[in-house]
Amino acid sequence: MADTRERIVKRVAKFFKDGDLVNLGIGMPTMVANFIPPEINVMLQSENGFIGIGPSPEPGMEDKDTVNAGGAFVTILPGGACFDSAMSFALIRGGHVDATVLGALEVDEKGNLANWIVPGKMVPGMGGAMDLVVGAKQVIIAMEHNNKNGAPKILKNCTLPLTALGVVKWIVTELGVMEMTCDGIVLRELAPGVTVEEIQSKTEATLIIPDVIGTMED
Amino acid sequence: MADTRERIVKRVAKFFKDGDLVNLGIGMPTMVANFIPPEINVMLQSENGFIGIGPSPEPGMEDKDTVNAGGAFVTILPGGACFDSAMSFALIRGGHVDATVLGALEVDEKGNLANWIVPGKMVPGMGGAMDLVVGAKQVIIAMEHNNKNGAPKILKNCTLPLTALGVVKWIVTELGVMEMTCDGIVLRELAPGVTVEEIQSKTEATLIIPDVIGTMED
Amino acid sequence: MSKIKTLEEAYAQFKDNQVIAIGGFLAVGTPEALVDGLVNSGVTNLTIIGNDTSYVDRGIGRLVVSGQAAKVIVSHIGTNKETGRLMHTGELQVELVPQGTLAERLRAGGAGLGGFLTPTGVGTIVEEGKQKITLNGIDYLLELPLKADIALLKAYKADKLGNLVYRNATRNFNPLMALAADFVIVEAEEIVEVGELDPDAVVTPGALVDMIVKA
Amino acid sequence: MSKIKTLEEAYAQFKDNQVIAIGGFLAVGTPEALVDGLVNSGVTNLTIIGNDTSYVDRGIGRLVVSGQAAKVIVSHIGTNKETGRLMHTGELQVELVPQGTLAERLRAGGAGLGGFLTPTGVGTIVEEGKQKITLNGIDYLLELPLKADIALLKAYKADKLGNLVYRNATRNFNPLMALAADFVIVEAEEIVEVGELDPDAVVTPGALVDMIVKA
Repeated sequence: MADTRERIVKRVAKFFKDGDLVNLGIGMPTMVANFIPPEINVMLQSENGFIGIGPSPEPGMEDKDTVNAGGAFVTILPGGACFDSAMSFALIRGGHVDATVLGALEVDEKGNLANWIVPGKMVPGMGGAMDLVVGAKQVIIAMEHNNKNGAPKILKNCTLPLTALGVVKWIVTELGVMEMTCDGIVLRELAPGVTVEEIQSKTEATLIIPDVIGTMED
Repeated sequence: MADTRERIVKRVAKFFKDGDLVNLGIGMPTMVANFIPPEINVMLQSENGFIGIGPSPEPGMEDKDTVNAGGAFVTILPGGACFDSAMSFALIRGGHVDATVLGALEVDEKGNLANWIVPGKMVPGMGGAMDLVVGAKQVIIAMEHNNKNGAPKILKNCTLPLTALGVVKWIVTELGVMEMTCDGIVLRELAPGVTVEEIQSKTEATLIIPDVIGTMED
Repeated sequence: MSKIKTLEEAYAQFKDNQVIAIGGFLAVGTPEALVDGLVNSGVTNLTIIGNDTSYVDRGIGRLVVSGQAAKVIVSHIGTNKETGRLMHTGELQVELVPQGTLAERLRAGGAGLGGFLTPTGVGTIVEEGKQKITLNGIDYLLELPLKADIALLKAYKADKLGNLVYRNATRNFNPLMALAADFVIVEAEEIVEVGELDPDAVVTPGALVDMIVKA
Repeated sequence: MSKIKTLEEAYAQFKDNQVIAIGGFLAVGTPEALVDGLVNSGVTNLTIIGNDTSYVDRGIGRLVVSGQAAKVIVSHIGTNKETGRLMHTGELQVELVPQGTLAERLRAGGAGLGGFLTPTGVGTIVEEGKQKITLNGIDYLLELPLKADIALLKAYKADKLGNLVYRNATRNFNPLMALAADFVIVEAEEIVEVGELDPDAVVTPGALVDMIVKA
């Protein structure tokens, strides 16, 4: 399980370019920060109000005023900048965030995303997710390929209430890397040992299989 | 002429209450600052981006970064606050400015105001005037009662392109003080030596004459 | 007239049925002493505007638990189980608003705007009951301004005129609520003399602040 | 990759037909060295967005006098007689926008909003050609976002990541243009090391800035 998640977040971290401003969602996406290549400078935004998320503080060094959007204690790096929620979402909605990484409950062939509500079961609220996926230049979904019951999460059509229409660009799971295109979902990379047949069998949507498929490096 | 203007701005200064945030227009309205009673604390906003306009600097002490909305060198008082133009007009449009004092080309019985353009002659642009008169809690017009040709400026209907509809609350001229009400323009004060007949003869709009008319103190 | 007041003077502002905007994000940047007073006041049928309902024992969450909130307008309730429970029993009305839209609605309310067009929420249940406007082929929702009777803010430093600076992640919704409320009460960690704050570093001008209490 | 560039590298960004937003209010807070470069570049048919056309010999006014501006989108032209003259001869297109609306249009452009409703301009010639929307009995104009290809900003201090602070009245439209332009060039009076600016005092985050030149 830990390996699965580590494989996913390591791959996600390779999407970033030097100078990118990136917003990482709560949970697995937050772990991406640990694998950003040291040779590039990526700034991390915390939508509760700053740019420049640094490492977690040492135990006992927590600062009550310095948390990320999940409420976890963090630090602010030198060169950071603080702002209010309107500015934070001006950055997000205005297309100034180069990439956002989020989990998903469901994604479909049209790039639709459902990741905020399971009616009658889980109604946490959308927080900043709806703005993030509409505003960020690239929406990268980092998730396990299937749900706890083994059912596909990459569907022909989402069944849960949507977070947004047609916003997903990349899907990274432990099985491979998929790119959303006008024609549908293209399989770009397979994890070592995973076959086209296996990933398709675990996916409800029909994957488009190009001539060349890369290997999702470990 | 100087006496006329001084009479007007001295009277205008009496409208303010302790703690008021006030925006003074260019020209005669700017002079109001010199007559604010010392026992009250009035903050002056400069819509180019700060609160806390202080006195003009001593000659040689001008600061290139510190001007009012007319481009004149000013100072910023201790306790001042600087902001961008969006915040400046959030304060203005949002009703956080207690009073604005502006000149006028024409005012009419419905509180309509024309003070920004004379088609074919003078097209300076509205600057911040349209926002100020729509947003400020009280719009106080400080002007000479008649124009250079002796023609009335307080009309039944404005003839020039409007700055805004129905926004004027008070009109202060060298002849008297008038209040805009639902019923029309009520004469509240007369300058010493001015009669009801005189001020009405110099006004196209029909003034409403209450039982008690105060004296516009000198 | 001094804006610096006792907590009791601040608490005297609370009344039943008020719309109260409370700063903070998961209770970071929430004025807890003012929330204490609100809880102890026992005023009821409140509408609370904030980013989230935080935790059962911190910030806005306490007003959910106490039953004083009849309605919350927030972006997130997942960290406070009591909010979800009371929503399901019908005892609490919950209006969920995307976080960026919530920030912008408060800003619009404070800036005298009649509303704004946002692409956020198009094609989702957020668009229910809202006017949709299409410009240049792009769909937008017309979102409306939010205002409050009272704002309760947390500042790092306030000068005696009410100029405010915030620290790190505590700023969040506080400056927007300063614009959007008729009456603004600030709980400051430190109150300094006029002139001690650099005018360029002030985030909320004192003209927006009615009362200051010491945290 | 360093954002700190020479003036020549900055000037190389200028091309015919660009929409260029230039900070400043009556040329206070205008990056004059960048305007020098724009004038000397000879690029033409520009649309210039700014508060005003300042004076014939300062700031945006110089681009009016040089004839490089085909259009200006501003709130005021009264301090530059050449603007009025060229407008009357038809050589210069002038779009006059109320100052608060201009600020908000730039902010909307930079914040991904599709427009906003403002009461400013209702009942005046400003409403010509615009959609009017009535909500709760109040008329509003639907005003649309403004964006620029390039923003030319003046800052007091920039750190090497492009975080900016402004001084006194120079801030004005600069932070809004930083949001509203595809490419942002800053002329800073002083360039400092990363870490020298207090994160709470930064007004424009470096993430918005592409190039920094020394004033």
